[in-house]
Amino acid sequence: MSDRTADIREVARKWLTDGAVEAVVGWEQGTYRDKTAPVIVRRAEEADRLLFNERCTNNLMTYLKREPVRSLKSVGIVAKGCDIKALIGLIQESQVPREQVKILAVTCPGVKNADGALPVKCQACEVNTPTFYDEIVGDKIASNPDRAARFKEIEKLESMSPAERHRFWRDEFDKCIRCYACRQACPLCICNRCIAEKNQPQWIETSAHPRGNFAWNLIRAYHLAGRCVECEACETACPANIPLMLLNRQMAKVVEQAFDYQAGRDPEVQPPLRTFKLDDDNSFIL
Amino acid sequence: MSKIGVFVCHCGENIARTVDCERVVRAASRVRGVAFATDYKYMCSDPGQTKIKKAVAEFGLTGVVVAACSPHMHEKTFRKAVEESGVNPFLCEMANIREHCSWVHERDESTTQKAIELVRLMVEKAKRNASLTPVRVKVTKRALVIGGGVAGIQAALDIADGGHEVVLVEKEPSVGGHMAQLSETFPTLDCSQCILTPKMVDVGSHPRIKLHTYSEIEKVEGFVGNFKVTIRKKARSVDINKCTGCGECQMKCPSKKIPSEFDRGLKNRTAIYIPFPQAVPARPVIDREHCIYFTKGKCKACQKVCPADAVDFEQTDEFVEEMVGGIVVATGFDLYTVDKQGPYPEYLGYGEYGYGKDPDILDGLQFERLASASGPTGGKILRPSDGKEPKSIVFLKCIGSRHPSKGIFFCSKTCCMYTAKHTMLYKHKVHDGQAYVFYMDIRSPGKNYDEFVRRAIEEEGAIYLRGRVSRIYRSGDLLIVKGADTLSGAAVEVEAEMVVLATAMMPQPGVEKVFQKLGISYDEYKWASEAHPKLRPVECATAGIFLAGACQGPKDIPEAVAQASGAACKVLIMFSQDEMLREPVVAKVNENTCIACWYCLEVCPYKAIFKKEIRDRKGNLIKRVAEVNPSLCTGCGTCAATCFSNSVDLDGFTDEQLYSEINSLMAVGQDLFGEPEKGEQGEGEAKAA
Amino acid sequence: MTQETRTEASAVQGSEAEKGPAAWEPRVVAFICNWCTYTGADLAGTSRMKYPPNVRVIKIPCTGRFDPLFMIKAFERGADGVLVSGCHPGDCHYTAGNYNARRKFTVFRKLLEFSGIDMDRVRFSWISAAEGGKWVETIKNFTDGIRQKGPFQEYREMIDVR
Amino acid sequence: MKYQIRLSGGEGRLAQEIKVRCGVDLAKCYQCGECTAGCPITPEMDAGPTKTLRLIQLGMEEELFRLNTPWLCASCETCTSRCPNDIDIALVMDVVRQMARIKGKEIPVREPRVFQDVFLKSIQDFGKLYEPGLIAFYNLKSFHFFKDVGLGPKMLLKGKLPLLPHRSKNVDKLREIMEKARAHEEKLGKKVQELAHSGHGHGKEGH
Amino acid sequence: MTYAYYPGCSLKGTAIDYHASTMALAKRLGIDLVELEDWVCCGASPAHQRNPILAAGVANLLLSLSSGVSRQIAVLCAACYHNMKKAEEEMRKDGKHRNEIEELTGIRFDPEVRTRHFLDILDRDYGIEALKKNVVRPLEGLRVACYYGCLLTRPPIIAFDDPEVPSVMERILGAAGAEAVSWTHRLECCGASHAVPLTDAVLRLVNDILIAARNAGAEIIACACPLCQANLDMRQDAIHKKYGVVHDLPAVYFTQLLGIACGASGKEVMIQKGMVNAKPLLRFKNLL
Repeated sequence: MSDRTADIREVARKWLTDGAVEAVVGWEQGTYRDKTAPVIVRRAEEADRLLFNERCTNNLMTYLKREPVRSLKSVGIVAKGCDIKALIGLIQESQVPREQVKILAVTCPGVKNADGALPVKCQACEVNTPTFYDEIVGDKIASNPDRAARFKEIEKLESMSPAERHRFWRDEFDKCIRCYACRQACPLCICNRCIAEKNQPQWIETSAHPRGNFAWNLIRAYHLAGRCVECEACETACPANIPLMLLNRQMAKVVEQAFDYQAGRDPEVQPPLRTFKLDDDNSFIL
Repeated sequence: MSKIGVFVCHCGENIARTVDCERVVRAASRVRGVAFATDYKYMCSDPGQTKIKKAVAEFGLTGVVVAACSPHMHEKTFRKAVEESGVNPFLCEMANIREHCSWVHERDESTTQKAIELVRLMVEKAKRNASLTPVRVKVTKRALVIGGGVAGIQAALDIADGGHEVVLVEKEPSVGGHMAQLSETFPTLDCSQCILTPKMVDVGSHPRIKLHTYSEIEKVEGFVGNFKVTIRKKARSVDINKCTGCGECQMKCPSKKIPSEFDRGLKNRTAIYIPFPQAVPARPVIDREHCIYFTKGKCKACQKVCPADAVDFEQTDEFVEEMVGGIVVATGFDLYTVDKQGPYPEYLGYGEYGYGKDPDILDGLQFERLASASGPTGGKILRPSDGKEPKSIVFLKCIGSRHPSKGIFFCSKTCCMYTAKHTMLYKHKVHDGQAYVFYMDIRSPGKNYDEFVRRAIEEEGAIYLRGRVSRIYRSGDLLIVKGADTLSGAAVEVEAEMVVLATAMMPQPGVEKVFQKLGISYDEYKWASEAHPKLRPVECATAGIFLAGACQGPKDIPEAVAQASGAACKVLIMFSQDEMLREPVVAKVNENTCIACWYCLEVCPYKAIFKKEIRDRKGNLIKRVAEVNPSLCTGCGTCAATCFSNSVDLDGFTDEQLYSEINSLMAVGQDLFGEPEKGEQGEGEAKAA
Repeated sequence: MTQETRTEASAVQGSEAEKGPAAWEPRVVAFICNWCTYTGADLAGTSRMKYPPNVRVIKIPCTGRFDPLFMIKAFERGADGVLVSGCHPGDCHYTAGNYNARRKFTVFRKLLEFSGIDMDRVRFSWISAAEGGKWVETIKNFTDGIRQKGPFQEYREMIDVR
Repeated sequence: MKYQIRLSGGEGRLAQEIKVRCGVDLAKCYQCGECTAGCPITPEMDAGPTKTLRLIQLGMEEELFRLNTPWLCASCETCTSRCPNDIDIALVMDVVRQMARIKGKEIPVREPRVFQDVFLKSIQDFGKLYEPGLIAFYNLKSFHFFKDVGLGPKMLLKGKLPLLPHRSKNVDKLREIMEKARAHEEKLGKKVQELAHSGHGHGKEGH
Repeated sequence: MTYAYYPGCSLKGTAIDYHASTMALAKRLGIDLVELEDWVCCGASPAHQRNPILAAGVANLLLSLSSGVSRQIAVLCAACYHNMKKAEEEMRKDGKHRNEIEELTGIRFDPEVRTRHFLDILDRDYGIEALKKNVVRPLEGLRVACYYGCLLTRPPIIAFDDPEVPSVMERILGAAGAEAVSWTHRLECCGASHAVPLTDAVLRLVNDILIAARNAGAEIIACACPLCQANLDMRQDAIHKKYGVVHDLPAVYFTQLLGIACGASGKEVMIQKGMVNAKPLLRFKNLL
């Protein structure tokens, strides 16, 4: 059994000393015992701040699209298989040049939510041992994904009548205070000027009013269709506990069924809303 | 503050019968931003147009909405009128209250109501219209034709005869393409070379045609009217200008065992060779892969014998740049092969036919060579294996074609006809022989085509069996063909002495690289895609590029030639003006908010969006953004709708326009047109004429 | 914009409040492409076919221009049903606009359905320039369908709350 | 085999049922005959695979179940592997047999069915195939009392036939699966019914 | 080299010689085959002819059985191989189908599991060269017709060699010094599943195959399937009666020939079990 933390530090130190990267982004011990916090390590001697444990739940990729990391020439990033999916997305949409990032992949048996439970993303994980990286640490772990887990909740909702479903979302969206934490946490919300901030015309009302909330939450999910890698960062970040992953996973399901596409698998493949097939489903168009 | 003029047309009774035009005028006049509103019996008539012009002048209108028929009917008319009154024509909009309203509804409150709302909707749009100027593109009156088969030849000749220079690029050492390989052509059975060779000679000698044989497209830059094309002239190792084409070198060349491409391997050629006697230019080329000098380092026999001292072993690839305004793509086809690792590895071969390894299993073109008077057997049908004349021959149609499990769905279109032709040629040459044809359907639409097939069956006695063949194997001297005849519902076993496979017509292997350089789209099989399957069959979606012949899909000679002339004609139309004007409905990018995710670029059907680098004075890269080339953009707006941050917008259908159009729809019931609020006098009040 | 807010209120209440539910008429917004469906609708006109006047047409160059935001905005403005229509696959004036659109539809439609929007209030169709009849039929049964459903209450609620 | 074809709508039902039962879409078949061409048993068959598929396409149930073709199919899958449209024809033959059994149709050739029953009985009892038993049973049931009797003793002599059946611990699991499979068969049956009533199952269904 | 081993009913019954020779061969090559615990019949053809999903279900059961050594299951009988491999590949290919089967059997399909035919193992894992090294008694001048039958290569998804033009058996027996004749009926069906019920058809097919082999100059036929072997071997009397042709062409298992080549005695590989006696021929070629 290898000590992942030690190996991560080892590699990070190596990279920083031989100047392979300007900084390494990873997790460090947070203020509370059971929390970790993101850290940017710039000097080899700081490498020992890095660690890996079951609390490394957050997806660090979101930092790649923000300062100060964004403007670095070369950066190393510690990443679980699921995080790497997000990176693949960013590469597909040329937000991050592959050559500028060195991926320090870590095999992951699954992490814990704040409540100590095993997140759905881990139950359904098929990349416990990452396949896309520059260096990898930790013993290989065979994946045994429970893909069905992803859609359990969704199916409940689908079994409701439209009216009931609408009621459900009304109540959920009414809680939305439009803090956009979901957007900030999401590694794939890549726009500088979000559509929600566009005025002239103001497509989406900014006030926390049911009308605007509905529009915002729908369009958010729509813009992530075929792109969301189900890292659950948005839902975790949401102060109002809106079950955003339901929407995201529904989109994922649709894209999987309609276009046989799963986000974050292959940087070479086109995201589904950027291409089309002549024989795409036409049945619903009269 | 915009001043819109609204002009409601009665169209005689056509609109007035069901729509209360006065009310429309009154309602319109109270819409914010409307400075003038009136109605008239015939707006499109001279007096009608004069009304508009006068109003524009009198009230200094900043926009015009004509509520009348469909814009497809009279938009041009009214925009012209507005332009003549000195206002940008694109500030004029039409509200369709005839086709979409008065004609399809009864005379009723709700109909007038709808008319009012349609007017209001267009007013909201017109308020946000911008003055646009048509895109102007200058045209270089020189054409490039890619491919020297019959289609390319035809296109080149037509354009050149039309008075413009043509650059013709052919990747083989001679023009002629596949047609030069054919023996006789259906349905007239006239000799292919007799009709093609004169055209080949014309191309070679035409004063306005610049011929680049043994050359390939290296790079294509620019856009419609202004392409810059780089051509790679592969090293021939022979100086064409010195060479007299005497052929001495061929005689002396010691490496003689190279299967001839032209004869599809049924005959051998030398390392320095002229592909076939009628080649244009009739100049040899050295095949460096097989040349003893190039492989072993010594020989030079050809150089020694060459009286003109034209052989040049040091020759290297040469790059030529050509400026052209239009491009005709005529890259043609090749044949799918049944072997395991053919030029089309993505499609399965036919193991059940032993991958065609048996020397007596030929493909259609090989049979053409056998039947050709200039072919390896001088036109006799003889078995490659033992030179014996086959007394029974089996033709299989739809090999590869219409065979989804091998990866190909489409019909190759020409096989039904040339197979019928083959049975005839065979019967004419082997009188006591019997031809069998396994077919699924006989597809012979076209002038004198079906008559031709019937002749093969009725007069030449070919036996047609409706079914596919499951397996072919050799037993001694014979090929056993296990097929079925679904008409009698039985399995059939034929003992054949030769088998000919009508294999699928496929795009030239690797042709997609050319298409990518040209930026034209192609389908899953790598057939080039036309701009519109019905109405623009010879244009590419990419402006200024046209298609001729089988590069677009299976075609027979007449079709290829017809399309070639069509393409040539399109080029000539383009060349008939010095400049091209295009509708200014084009996309534009907001560089501040663009994040270079390239979604717009990927979805653009016209490849009109490019990656632009923004640099500071020192030339350091600040950021990349998308950039629209207005002369390529045709204004479909897909990019605008795809951009997540709506950083792309479309002139003529901007976000703001559509937003306010949708907004105007809350105008239900009278309420919206209620008395304008205090302080809004004047601006809301318009003088009703 | 003062006027906006004023009319917004009336926009929605207006019809029912003043005339009462009896007089309520479905409000259908149609986003249709300039080349096929718009021309098809023209044909319906020139051949004097009849259909209910409830539809308001917004012309876009191509279904490729259709952004789901349009549909949401239309509902926010009190539409009871939204129709998007363009050229049949393979007939797109811009060759591929409708194919791209189709993917957007597929995804967004499912999203609306999942969020509890009644699918009878959203419709997509391909109507060619020759299919005047199809245009008429589409509008007829779409409008009738919505008339049976009544006003789009669920959405109205979201709009009205102050 | 003579018959007149009368079409009056709803022909798609039969193909529909096949599609429900095994997912094979017979609209794909363009009757090229390659299956018949490759089938080793055609000489014995009355219709041959191609014609059989045609009858299904035309919804001619009665005629279909009168054919011996499905029962003579040796499951060598030459047709399946060579079908230009990737139709699993051998599977269709299986399903036709299955449907004939479910619908309690009179079968033209009894041997294969009897063999099937005996075989499955044997593995249901022992979990494995007890060959001598098999042959004996089979001959009894199919009234070919002396069939292969020639072979039997010889094989015994050669020690090729073990005298006692061996029994596997997993037999119960095996039986359970057989049971479940039967249930599944019925479930599909219901699904077919529903489709039939919901007026689906017309020619278009394939596309 | 260790593999799980699924013999299937025949190898414990009519094809006991196939089993024995395989064991003898494996022993000499240093391959251990560990029999699956409590295996059951794969259902052969009757299972899927009765109800396709039954066959898939049974296969999934077999795939789940443990041997305690490897998830690679060596199979000799072509019919068993066909059933298991087809089910395996289809479950791997189609998630929906997989769930259906998992639900039906209540057994989770393990994507790691691999059904391997012994020919494939010899060819790809063990290697032709390594095999050559183990040949002590080359099958010099023995003209063999390699017979694949249908179930080994069809449908293409289960094939481990070119489904239409396989060469694996030729290569392997070639390595053992035999001269593999090229002939036409290598993949023709012998009527397998009709072995018992429809003897007439079987006789016709077998006769064609034997004739083809003879014409190609073969002295012996090598099989990889108990049903094929049984048919080709046992039907020759009947063929004589029906068509008046005397073939007297021994049909044995490739493992028997290989076993002998690798030094096993005729007894070990039970060469005597064939109805058409192969001994005289082999003695004549002094391989016994």
